[in-house]
Amino acid sequence: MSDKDHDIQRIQMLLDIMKANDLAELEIKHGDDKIVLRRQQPQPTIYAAQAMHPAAAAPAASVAGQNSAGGAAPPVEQNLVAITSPIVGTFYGTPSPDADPFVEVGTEVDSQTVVCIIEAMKVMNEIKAEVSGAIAEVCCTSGQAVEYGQVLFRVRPH
Amino acid sequence: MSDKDHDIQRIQMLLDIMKANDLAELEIKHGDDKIVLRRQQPQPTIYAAQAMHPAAAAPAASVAGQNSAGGAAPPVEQNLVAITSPIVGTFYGTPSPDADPFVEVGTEVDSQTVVCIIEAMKVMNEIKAEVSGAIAEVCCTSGQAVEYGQVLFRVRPH
Amino acid sequence: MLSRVLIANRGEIALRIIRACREMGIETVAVYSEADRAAPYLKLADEAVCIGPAECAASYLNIPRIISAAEITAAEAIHPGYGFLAENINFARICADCGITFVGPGVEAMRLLGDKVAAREVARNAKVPVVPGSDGAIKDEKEALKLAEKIGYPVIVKAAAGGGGRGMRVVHNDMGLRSGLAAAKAEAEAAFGDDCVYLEKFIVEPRHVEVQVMADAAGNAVHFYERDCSIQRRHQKMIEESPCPVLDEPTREKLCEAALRLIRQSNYVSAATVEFLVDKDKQFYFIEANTRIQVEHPVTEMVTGHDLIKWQLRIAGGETINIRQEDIRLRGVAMECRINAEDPQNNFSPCPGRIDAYIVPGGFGVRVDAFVHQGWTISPNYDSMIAKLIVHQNTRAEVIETMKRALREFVIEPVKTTIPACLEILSHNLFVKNKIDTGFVERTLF
Amino acid sequence: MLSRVLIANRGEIALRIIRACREMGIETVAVYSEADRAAPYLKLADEAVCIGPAECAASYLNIPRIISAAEITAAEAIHPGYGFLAENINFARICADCGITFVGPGVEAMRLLGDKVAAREVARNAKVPVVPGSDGAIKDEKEALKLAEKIGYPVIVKAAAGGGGRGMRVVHNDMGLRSGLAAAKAEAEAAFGDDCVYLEKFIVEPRHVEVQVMADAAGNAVHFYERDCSIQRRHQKMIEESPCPVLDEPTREKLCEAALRLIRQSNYVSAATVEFLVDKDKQFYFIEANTRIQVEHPVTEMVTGHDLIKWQLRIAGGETINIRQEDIRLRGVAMECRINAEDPQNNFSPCPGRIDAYIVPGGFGVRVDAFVHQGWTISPNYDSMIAKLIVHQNTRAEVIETMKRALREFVIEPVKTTIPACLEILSHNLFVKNKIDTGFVERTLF
Repeated sequence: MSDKDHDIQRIQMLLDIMKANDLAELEIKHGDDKIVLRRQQPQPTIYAAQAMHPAAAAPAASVAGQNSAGGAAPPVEQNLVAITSPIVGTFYGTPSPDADPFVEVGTEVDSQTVVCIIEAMKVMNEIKAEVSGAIAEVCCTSGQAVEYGQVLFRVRPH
Repeated sequence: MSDKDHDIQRIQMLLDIMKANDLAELEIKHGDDKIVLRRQQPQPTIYAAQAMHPAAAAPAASVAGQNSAGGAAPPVEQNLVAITSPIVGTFYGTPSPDADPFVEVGTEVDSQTVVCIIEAMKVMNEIKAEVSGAIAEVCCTSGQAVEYGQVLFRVRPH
Repeated sequence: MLSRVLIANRGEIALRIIRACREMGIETVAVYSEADRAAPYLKLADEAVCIGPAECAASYLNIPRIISAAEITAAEAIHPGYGFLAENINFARICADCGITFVGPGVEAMRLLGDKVAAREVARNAKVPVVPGSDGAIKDEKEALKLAEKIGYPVIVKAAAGGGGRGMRVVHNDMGLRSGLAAAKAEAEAAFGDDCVYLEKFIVEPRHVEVQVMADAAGNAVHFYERDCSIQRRHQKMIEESPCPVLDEPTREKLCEAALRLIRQSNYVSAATVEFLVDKDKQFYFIEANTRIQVEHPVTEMVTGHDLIKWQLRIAGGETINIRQEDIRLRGVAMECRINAEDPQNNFSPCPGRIDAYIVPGGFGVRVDAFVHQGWTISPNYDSMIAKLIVHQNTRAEVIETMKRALREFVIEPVKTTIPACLEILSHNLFVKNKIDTGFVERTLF
Repeated sequence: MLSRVLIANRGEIALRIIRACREMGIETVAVYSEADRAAPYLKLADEAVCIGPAECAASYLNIPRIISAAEITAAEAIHPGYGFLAENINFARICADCGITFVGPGVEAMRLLGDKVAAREVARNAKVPVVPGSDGAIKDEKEALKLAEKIGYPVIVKAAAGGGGRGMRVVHNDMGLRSGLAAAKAEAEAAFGDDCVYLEKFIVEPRHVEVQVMADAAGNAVHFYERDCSIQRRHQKMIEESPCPVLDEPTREKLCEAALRLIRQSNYVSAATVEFLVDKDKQFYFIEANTRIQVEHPVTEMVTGHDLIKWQLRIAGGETINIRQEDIRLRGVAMECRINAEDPQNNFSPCPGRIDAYIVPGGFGVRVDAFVHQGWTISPNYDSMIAKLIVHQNTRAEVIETMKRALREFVIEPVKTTIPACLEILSHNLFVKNKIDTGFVERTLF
């Protein structure tokens, strides 16, 4: 393999490293040998009117509190999959008030595992995981109101 | 295959890598050998609200017509210097109705040369070139209304 | 008084209701679909609940989700706005079953007036004139001729199973009726497999005039005069005004009294609109009632000085109407133009998209009810109305001039809007001279 | 009627005048400085002329350039708006000399009312009460005591050469006057090298109430009732309302009649405002007259239904006032908040800059007079007013609620504005209870 072909292989490897590590620039120099790689920077966020907030107005409290899809979320582990609420209602983590929870952190679930109940209009709706993995986070507490799309659990998939 | 053909092949491969990986720049150096590749950055489109036009509204006719500083100007030779109107009034290119014009295309002017008169409130104001060079364009005709900042002449400076 | 109201709607009417609630000190719960997540009016509500994805069936039309949202936020009442679930009897019934106050009429009154045949029956009982006709299938030519003689030509022969103009013909004399009847029957048989036809008086070039009414649970009812909504295109209202510029005072009084009789007859509570056709002789005929607040309600608010949404909320909270009919007066003239994201040059097809430039008109006599802003993206999921531009002036001539200057000020780019179409109508000689009817726009302009 | 008017102003009042002209079919010429080149309202004028750079002295205050602009565009008249050249007698005179109609009073009336001493003389001749006082230097203690007895305590001793509070003291009895007079004279001598002082009745916690008047060349004059402008900070009005909520009907009538007498006495033509102080006993005292349209004129427009700019233009075009005083009626209550780019948390210092987010309030009862938009940059060269938010409702309590909800809807970012300050005032117990005077804001809030 020529030196130059080798370069291409090497660059490909370096690129993988850059991507995996979100590098913007990479420079390698061996004596006279030198490789500089610079990745496209994400575009600056230009003012998005959609995102603006009427500062003078009392902000609407999201029913879902800080776990709301719209609210500011705490930093979460990457690669987790969220189980979100398909309806609006009240979250229950246990099948009955005194029972054990459907799932806890660490519980292994598959797509058919019932993870909670959401009550809407007096109807108890069983919510299934729809993903396989281990429960990494329980985001709601029993009796809490949840809105459509709200994150209920996070799952570390297999 | 020649070295140069090989280079082209190599550059093509490098370009593909750059494109596929959103690289902005790539530089390879082997002793005296060096390849630098830099990709054109797309410019972010920043929305300029200032520039918008009430389409539904009848556009205000600029008093100065199409030679207005605000209006669309025909493409002009680069490096010309504009003599603009320091006041609002009526342009006269000649000292009296039957006289020859103060200047014409090609006339050599210096900073003290009177190039026209602008009448404002019955007062005839002599306008000086304030630049040395040759008149390249006469932008107004006698009797024409001119606004502040409007281009009266263009001068090819020495 | 109500303490907490959920608004089961979106866009300008959601904002309109939030405004009224805020001014009354009533807390609000807004619901929204994912498409409306960034709507600024959500910030003005006390709570906001996401109820589903952009599709209406899974959000704004989804009764369980809306009821659930009311339950989890402890909302005492639901204001349905207009459109969506506003005239859905099932929704009103479920609200009642769940102990939630529906800001609107009771289920029974809604059923009575929501059904065209039942409403016609209510009108007759209340001695409100309806379009005269056979009220059922015509047996034979003899019966048809007799009826036509009674109600007067022209008459229209309609297929009972019909729609969209098929099996429909207007006839002007006995001879025409004889041939028209046969032809209509044949056409109806061919088109619908049913040759039943009925007969109705054909109102020539009518105006669409509707009376705004408000009634409380104690049986009080007042009207807020009428709106003229004759400027329509394919049954979509484009421009509305109040008062109707062709009514004289005695006719206006008779019309408004008729509307009140009909509302009282149906034990109605809340806001209603009673729609009439008015012919060239100023005869009016009841056509239908709308059991909700309407898009064009602001023109009535401007000429009467009464906030109709606040009246709805007060009545839903159990208050009685504490003003007398004679306290409600007409002041000047008001007009509304609907600004839709539609392209008048392309058959008014919707033009969703991002609004890059947006400047609203203002100044003397101008009211704007909108909810968009520069940077907002008009979703293709919902109706195309961007804004309602309402003008109030002392005279109709002044209204037209103020409306024209306000429309010319209105910057909405780059989406196409109905602004040029409204300007064309307002500048039309026949509109200015007030020689219009419900067919004017389609016959003359678009 | 005027056919073509040049507007010698900028910003919201330029747009306000363009709007009135468009509705009347009058052509408009806008003038602008280089800083205002991108202003959208320029597109609404029939012509627009650049008259100079951003600095006022070289553009909006430059008489030759404005007159020249009128000449080259063949404008028949000039409307000066408020501020800039609106009360410049020299400008009015030059307009007259050049055969251009000045939309405002004649030079002589402007001179009479523009000068405080002359205006006081006019008022006395018209039997309009002025603040009682010595009308010149006090000779000695004896004269001072005699005068104080006549006009009643408290009185204020002022240095004739004074200003800014120096050499000024309020005294409440003879003893206080004796010592105060001596001290004031000494202070005046020390500060200004002139120990002349004069004496005036001190109006305790007065309200600032002004009457809107309009007069034509034929000698007709009508008033449009009064505005209360007591909400001020450092003599800058912040919130104005009409009618004045403390006046009873007889006092209102006496006040408005007094203003009309003063205007008639000076052979005035066009719009004028006659300013009074009103004390706790509802006694009123003329202070000065403004010979122009005022910033706060919209509150009067809302409660009377009359477009005052159109009246100015009609009168300037030679029309006579064709309405009677009894045709002008007060309807409900109107209030205006001035939205300035100022930081209330930083001593109201101006905050020019780019507006990145801008959403104006709307809906029932809301009028906005503004000229900015999302993307506009507020120039440091001009005054900091961004918008006037005007609310019209049936009662003062409703006005306050609607104004609060409209202020909370108003999005102007990131520049700091007076919106929070206005909200604080509107929410203050004393404001709501209407227990305010011209010192309220500074004493209680800012």
